[in-house]
Amino acid sequence: MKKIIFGIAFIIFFSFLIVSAINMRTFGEPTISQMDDYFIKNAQSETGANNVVTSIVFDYRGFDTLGEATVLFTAVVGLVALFRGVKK
Amino acid sequence: MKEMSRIVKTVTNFVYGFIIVFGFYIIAHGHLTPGGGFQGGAVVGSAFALLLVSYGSLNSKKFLEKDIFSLFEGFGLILFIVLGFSGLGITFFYNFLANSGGWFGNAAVIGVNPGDMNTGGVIPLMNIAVGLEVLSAFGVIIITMARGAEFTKKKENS
Amino acid sequence: MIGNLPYVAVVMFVGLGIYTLMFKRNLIKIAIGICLIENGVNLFLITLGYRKGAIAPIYTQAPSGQAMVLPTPQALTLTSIVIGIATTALILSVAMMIYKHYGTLDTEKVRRLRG
Amino acid sequence: MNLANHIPILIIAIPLLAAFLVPLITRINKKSSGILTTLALSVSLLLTILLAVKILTVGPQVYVFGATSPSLVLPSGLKFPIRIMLEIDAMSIFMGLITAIVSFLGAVYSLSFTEKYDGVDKYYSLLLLLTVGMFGMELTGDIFNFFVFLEIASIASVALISFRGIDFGEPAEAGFKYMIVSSISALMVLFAIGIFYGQYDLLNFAALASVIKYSQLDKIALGLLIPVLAMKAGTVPMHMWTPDAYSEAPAPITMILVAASQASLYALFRVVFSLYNISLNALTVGWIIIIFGLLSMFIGVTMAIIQKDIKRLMAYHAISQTGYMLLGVGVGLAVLANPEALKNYGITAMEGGIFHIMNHAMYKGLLFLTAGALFFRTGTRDLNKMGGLAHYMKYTTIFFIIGAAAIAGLPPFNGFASKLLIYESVYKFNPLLSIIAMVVSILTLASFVKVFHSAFLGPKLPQFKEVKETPRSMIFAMAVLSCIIILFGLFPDLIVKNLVHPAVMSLIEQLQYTGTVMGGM
Repeated sequence: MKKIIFGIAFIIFFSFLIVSAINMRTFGEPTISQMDDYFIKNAQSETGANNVVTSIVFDYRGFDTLGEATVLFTAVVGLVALFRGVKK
Repeated sequence: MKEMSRIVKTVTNFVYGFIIVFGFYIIAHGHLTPGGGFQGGAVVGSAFALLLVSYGSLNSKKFLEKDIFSLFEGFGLILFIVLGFSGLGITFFYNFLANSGGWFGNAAVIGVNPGDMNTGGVIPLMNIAVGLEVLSAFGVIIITMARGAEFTKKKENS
Repeated sequence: MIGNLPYVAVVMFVGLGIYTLMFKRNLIKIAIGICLIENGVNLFLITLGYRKGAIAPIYTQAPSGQAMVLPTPQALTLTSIVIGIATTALILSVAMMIYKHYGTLDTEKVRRLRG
Repeated sequence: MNLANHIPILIIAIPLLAAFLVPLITRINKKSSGILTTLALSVSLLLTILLAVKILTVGPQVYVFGATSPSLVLPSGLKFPIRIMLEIDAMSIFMGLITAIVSFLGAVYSLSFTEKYDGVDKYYSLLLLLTVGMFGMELTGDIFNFFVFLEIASIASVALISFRGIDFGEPAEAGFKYMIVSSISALMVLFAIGIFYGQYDLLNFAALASVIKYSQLDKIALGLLIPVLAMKAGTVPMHMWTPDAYSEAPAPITMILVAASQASLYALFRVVFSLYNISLNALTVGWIIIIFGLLSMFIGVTMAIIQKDIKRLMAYHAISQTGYMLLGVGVGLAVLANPEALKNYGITAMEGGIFHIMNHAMYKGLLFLTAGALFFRTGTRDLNKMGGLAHYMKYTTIFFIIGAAAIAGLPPFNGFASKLLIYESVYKFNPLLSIIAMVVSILTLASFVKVFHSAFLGPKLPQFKEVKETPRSMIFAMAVLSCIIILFGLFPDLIVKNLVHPAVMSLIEQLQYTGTVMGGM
């Protein structure tokens, strides 16, 4: 019984994916790329970094990277908390 | 985890220094060449994984103790958030060093250029902070999970 | 249709990941399923940022005169990969804990808290 | 350099800084981690109140990261925002207030609750990180930033749920289940972000809202987001994780987890109201949410009555109360299309639903804290083993009565205020729904009378002779919660008029949300 429900849910979900894959825009041509063109044009002058991706990661979207480092820090504290009783 | 054979250990002794230096290279040149804090930290983390696998336990090399890693991790993160706070005069993550002529401050030549280390404002500092944090996070994860695997396995056959 | 081949790969990845999650009983296989979906979604993000015949958006010694690929998806995928590491590390260590207490990795026997 | 216009980021940054400092400071002296956590959370509570006053008087605030001035949204000559920004309007600060109150009281409560724990500094660090995750989810105006903070909250809560996993089996299993659920939901949210980014090349909520065309792909993105965020909020078809997670986590953490699942409920409303608003056919989506609500209400209560473990019983009640919120807001959404129906009962339904989020966080938190107090003193959660505790634990009994009366919706308490709003407005929409809601409320009262009888009344049992009242910090946390419950219960219209109504208005009027960012386009 559980298998049937899961099977139906899986098929519905898979059809979601296929429909989204089909009418997503063609692979190589981004229809709108206004934000990224701004980054490519202005990254060097505003942040001074040659690597546009790093200038996005640390300057334009720096708060994401702070959240990112916090995710890693949470995972490490969680791991240490989980195995705190282990004395090698 | 039991140790690997003699050959693997000697090769590791020889190689792990270079991997760590290469990792720091990627961290330091994050704003010029492809890479940055996370990727460089992962490379140095792979050096620790190599040591763990070949020696069976990471702290056979005395300086790789678990609480050194958690100390480094704390410092890396605090440096990163202090860099964020220091731009607070204007906004939280403001790049106050960019194009300011000071440390890491001179403006990059627009368009294709050979890449000058002294550009990028706060970005190289943040790269170093995140790189430090990621490499120590990898160290702690590897040691804790290896020791945890020992601990959980022991229960089963004891 | 050939142009959208990467999206088919994404659909395969995520579909397989969901399949392993739903029908497999071993805890480690479920962790593998999560990793599969993780890679599928990351691949999806990266394929959104490609521009035909463009180079990486880095100005150091770049061949001049070529268009550049969209940089934002690469920044998003970097974050998503590190989140993948964090979730996988935690899932595996909790699975180790369960193995320590229940002695088995099979979800049917582990599920004592029914209903 | 006045800090006044930097308040939004300080609410998130100060607990984050404290979370990084806690492991280092406890190396110096052991006892300081609890005090540092309470201090940091009290500062962010104060800042949230200040920001709430400012927002309710001035209007939505925007805080841009890294720009030359905190409110420089659109850099010169651009028509789309490029940086991450916190966009705070009445609804997000309403949720921010809940998070601030609940996490501060959780920290105070766990000052004495975790005496017997080892690794207490990791516990506090994770508690701070969970709070930061929730604040981030509620205050941000950027969808990818929302995903990152959703992930922080999920990982921190998994680590806290399986905190006692080293010596018992169940917390590890509950943590694993919660981790799978939050991984799937985070990945599907990321998939939806990919769909939005692929089409519009924008990552900002308000910019997307002003550009979205509800194409075939956007329907799929909506179809992905609603079940996934509802799963995180603990609605019925996907509620498997809630009973295990809430009963295995330490009591103060369960209280914060309730507020964390409401943060993803807020995200569901934000997606449906601010991102899609008119463009989606409100009736069908409204009815979907109503059905989710009804299922949660009914199945939650029926499962709750047969429970033996006190925290599992309360966990099932949490699911059924989430059903009330979904019902209220679902009705409001269903009539979003025709304005005159919206005016006479749609808005009151939404006010009831959103006010219920605050009330639920308060009295469910109080109930979990009393259950924690019982566990702290008697060491067991099984109702059959408990009995006659009223003799020993006077205050806890009073707090339990207040909590139980509030959840059942008895008049002087806050549960009644929001449930009344829901009953009368849902009755106008469709009488059957409000009758079901009332039946569920009676069943809730029945199950709590059972709990009260088996845990508190009855003769003095021998094995509880040396049980004495809970320590002061736990009493303080519970006392503050009951004062809030009574205060909201006695003056509901005061709270509804100037706290809940602006929140509802900010959800309904999409222009107000997009206007602050896109410059009133």
